[in-house]
Amino acid sequence: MIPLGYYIGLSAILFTIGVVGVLTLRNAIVIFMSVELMLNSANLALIAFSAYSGDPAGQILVFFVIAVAAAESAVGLAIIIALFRNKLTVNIDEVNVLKW
Amino acid sequence: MFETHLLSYIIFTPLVGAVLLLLVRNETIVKSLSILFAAITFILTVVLYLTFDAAKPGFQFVEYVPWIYSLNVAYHLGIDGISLLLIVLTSFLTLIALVASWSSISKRVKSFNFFVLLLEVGMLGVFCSLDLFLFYIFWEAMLVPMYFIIGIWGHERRVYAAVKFFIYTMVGSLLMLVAIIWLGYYASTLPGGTFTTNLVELYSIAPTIPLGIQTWMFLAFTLSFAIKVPIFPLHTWLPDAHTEAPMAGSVLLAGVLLKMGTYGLLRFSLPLFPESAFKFLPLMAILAIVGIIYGAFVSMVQKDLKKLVAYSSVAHLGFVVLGIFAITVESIQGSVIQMVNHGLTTGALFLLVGMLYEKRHTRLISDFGGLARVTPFLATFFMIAMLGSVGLPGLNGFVGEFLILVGAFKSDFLGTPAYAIVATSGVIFAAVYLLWMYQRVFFKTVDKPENEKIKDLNVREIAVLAAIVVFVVWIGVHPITFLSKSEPAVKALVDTMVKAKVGALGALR
Amino acid sequence: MNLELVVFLILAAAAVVSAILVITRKNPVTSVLYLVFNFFIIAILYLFLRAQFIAIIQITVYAGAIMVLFLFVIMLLNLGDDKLLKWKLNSKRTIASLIGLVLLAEILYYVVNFVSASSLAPGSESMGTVGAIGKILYRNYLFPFEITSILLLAAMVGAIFLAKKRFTEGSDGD
Amino acid sequence: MSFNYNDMIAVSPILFLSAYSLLLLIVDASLKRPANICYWLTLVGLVVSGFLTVFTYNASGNAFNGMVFTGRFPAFFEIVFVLSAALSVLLSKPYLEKERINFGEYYTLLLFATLGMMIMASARDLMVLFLGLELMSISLYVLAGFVRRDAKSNEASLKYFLLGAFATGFLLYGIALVYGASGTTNLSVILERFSVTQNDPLLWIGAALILVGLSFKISAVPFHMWVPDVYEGSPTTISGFMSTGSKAAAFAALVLVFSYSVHPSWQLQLVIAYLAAFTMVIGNLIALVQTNIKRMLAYSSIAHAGYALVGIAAANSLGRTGVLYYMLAYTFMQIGAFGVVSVLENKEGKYLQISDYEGLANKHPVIAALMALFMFSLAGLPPLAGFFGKYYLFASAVSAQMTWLAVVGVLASVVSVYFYLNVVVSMYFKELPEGSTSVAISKLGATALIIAAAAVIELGLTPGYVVALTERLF
Repeated sequence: MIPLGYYIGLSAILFTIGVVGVLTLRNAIVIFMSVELMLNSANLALIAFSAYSGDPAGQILVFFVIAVAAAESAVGLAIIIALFRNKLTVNIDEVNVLKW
Repeated sequence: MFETHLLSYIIFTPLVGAVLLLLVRNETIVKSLSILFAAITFILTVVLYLTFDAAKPGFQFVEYVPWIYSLNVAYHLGIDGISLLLIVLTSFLTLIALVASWSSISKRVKSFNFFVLLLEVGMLGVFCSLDLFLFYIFWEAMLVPMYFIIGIWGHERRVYAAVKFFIYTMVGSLLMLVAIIWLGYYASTLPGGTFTTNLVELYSIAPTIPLGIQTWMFLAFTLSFAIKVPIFPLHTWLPDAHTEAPMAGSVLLAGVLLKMGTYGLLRFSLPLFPESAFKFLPLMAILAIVGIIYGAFVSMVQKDLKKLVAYSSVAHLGFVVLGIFAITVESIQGSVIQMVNHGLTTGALFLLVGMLYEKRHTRLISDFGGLARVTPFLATFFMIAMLGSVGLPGLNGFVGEFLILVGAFKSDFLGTPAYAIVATSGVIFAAVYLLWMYQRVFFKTVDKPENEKIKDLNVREIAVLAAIVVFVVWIGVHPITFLSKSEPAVKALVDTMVKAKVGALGALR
Repeated sequence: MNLELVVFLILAAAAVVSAILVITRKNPVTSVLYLVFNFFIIAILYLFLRAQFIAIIQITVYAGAIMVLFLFVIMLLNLGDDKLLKWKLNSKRTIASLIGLVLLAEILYYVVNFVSASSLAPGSESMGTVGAIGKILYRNYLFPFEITSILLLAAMVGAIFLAKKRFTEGSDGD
Repeated sequence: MSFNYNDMIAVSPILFLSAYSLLLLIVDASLKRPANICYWLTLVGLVVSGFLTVFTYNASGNAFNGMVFTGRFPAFFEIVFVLSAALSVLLSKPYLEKERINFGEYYTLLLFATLGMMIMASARDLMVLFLGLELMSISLYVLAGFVRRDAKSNEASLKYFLLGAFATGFLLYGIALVYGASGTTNLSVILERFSVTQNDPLLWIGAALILVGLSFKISAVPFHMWVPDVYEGSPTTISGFMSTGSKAAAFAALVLVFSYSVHPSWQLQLVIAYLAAFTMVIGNLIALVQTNIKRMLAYSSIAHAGYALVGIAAANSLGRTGVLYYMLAYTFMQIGAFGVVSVLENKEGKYLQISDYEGLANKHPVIAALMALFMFSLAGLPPLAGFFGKYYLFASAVSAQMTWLAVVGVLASVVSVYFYLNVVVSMYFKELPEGSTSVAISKLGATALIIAAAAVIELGLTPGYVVALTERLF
């Protein structure tokens, strides 16, 4: 039997990797991928909690999160395309009309 | 009905006038209308003065309308003898200032009159409020019109002066706001207590605050008032603001706004936190004396007439503060009457300097000389105002300073006559710098051709100054007319303080 | 050590390694592929947790649709070209991530320590099937479900607006 | 059935606005030049949902299986959102025409965002809260980048999006941990189980992560770095909408989580208090050196988030009232200030520097007077709305034994006075530069500004009515 703590531990590690990715990376698309990692780690935690308490609410929430992630990526990628048209870059160091 | 709402009528008449002004376009009508409303307000305050019954204890003309239930804030007005005198002074000086600046303001006349009337609302409100929240609202609201008056119609460095004035006052008053909130909160922690900012209730509650916290409260309130007065190290905004403000602005600033600081000390700092007041009494007295001496010395070396008058205010207000912290009936009576005196004489001096500036476009003392021959009327009025300020017996200044010094001399609270003795030297210094200035400006021969052409005062200007001189002489000759109104209130205050002192000593034993 | 635990540990290690690879690869195309791999592993873990429906969704929607969208955009904008993607760290960011790391290590410590080693709840066997989820979804969670539909619509409107090349009205400068 | 008609009536503003925005989408798609019609339809829709809100005000309870609150709390915030949206929309038409971005999608997305805010404020379940937040955010990401030809707008959109998604990650992980600790995502059930779970570190870590996620949305320091860029780059009307509506929505969420459900322990209270203190001080200090008026307003909006956070930190009923009142007051003054900017600025970027406002009082006396009023209210001068809000919030801090926080707050306000006055100095005390031409002021824009100004004065003079509305919320 795998203890619940193992799942949560794994999800915390993945979450950390995602956070570090967002903070250190320079490429908008890869930053966004790191965010997806964070969302997934949260999903994993939700499913684990849900399974160990026998309450389906967690799974429902994950279902919604996946829908949200889909919506976010559609909008996010559209924003990147719009920016790319104007600036031809997605490197946020070169996005410098406004100070970062 | 009329009397029960008299204070509200007085406060809001100028506001009605200000709003009506916005509907008028013609400049002459604007000016007349604002003078009309200032005059109505003045008449109302005279009625107030006549109906005020000095024999009755406590606050009179009380109005109480609940305003914000959840915080127990009320529209709570009422006056005693001290506020009565200041209210009359305010409405009088506003009227004078408006009449005097009939021709001196040339741009944005409507806005100017609008702001002066708005300022009057704030000033009157401050003197009438018996709720700390309401008091704070008027106290702050008055900042804005003054800020605009200095900033738009002032002289060269007006922006700097206006912002400095605003920020200085704001620093003090916001700390006072926290203290007010804390007082309200403290009231709610007492058994059966609710959050309240009602001054009358707080008079009995506040002195029970543990001394450690009471000290902070006292400091927060007193800092705010000390900046306004201004007491010595906090005075640096004053010369800038006074010098850069237009004539009417200087008159109201010196005449009324500074008094709000000393009024605050009398109304809030002392009776709310008597024990902490005793603790800081020597410090305040020393600062007052430093202010007297410093103000005099700095005045002596000023080259600019307006700056000289401005610094003389620091010295005069030093006397007032000394009188307040001496806590005897004589000294506080002296302080109250000196507040009025300073409003009248310094107001008159600012008017005269302003009129001179209007005619000659300079304020440097060295640019003048021998004006007594060219402009005899102006010289005469200047002399009366100046002598009143010096404290010549028979004129108003003497009465106030004499009472303050007598009170300070025998004060139990100060404990030593040393303060009074040092302060007396201030009277002499005042005579020196004012007389010397007068001599340089008005005596000797006319050595500059521009000065030959200066026109003397016109009828309007004479009327304005004459009105002030009437009171200058009246107070000088028969001060009891005014002193009798404030006496019971002052006595009650001194009683409270003495009781607190006895109580504190008892607690020590 | 039982077999289940061994399999779990292998999967977990693979998930962590692939996640690290996602954020360290220079080429975004590679990153996406590692991310897809990571999602697959998580989907398997969902099966371990008896969340069958979510596991399917994870593969079809997440790994399948969303990540393909990523790939598509990267290819469209030709981001495989390294010139645009300088990889550098500046000190402020390093400090920030160090702090983040410490913070999260702390969270991890607490989490692993305090979440009790309880077993899977009884009756959770059939909890995650499509039928079970669907029933609850449409009965108890109808309101959030409807919100999600509006959310997707809003995203669609927005995405189309931003990505559309030219507007018929021509009042938009481009 | 899991819901009935009473449920539908109780959440009628949300249902109405959902249906209405779909209708608007159809209108937009089927007409040839839809922008103007969409504009008026949006205004009508907002007004109607505002009216519906008033009717639901006293229907306290919950609906849809305990998914949403109904009654006072959501109704109060819904009114704030509707006002914020309606004023923004009113200002938008002239602005969009000036910027040549007058598309129907603008209004649809704005309604979607408002809808998201409403859902957030009604959420009785963290799931609903999360979805509402996302609906609002996604619509706003697009609106921030609405000027597609402008690189600044694109970048604002990208930054907002990346930081917003990052914040979502924190929020979601926090929700997951709270779910783990409480075994539910329902706020009321979390509250019921609070006596059992309150010693569980998992709950507090989760709550802290939710706090971080929402801190991004309210722009609390140190999670504020996106704000100035995004507000500067976005269309000005949207900056106004974002800085009021979305901030109010995030505060509604904060109240729901921390004031209704998970009562903060004193450690967490202290953390929030520090957050508030830093936000007030740093926001105001950085605002001092701004020369661009939109950036200045952005930093000022950061500082104002700090003031409102004081109420959350105090975690008492005064604080709750303070937050609600402040959000309403702040909405009017901030939209007013951004509104003035939107009315004056033009496509070439004129009237975006504070120095461009020199002598404005001579040229446009009414606009200058309104701007001065908003500045004084933002600075917290009585008797305007901003002052009373601060009074309430500082009172809540004092009564929560955090007098130091009130002192920090007033000192920060003193700093703020300086830069707000700076605008007034420019408008009134400086002379009009040579050869400056006056701007055509649109009537619609002026109407919105006057409404906002009237509300700022009215809220300051009679705050009692609004305060009464904030009692017995749940």
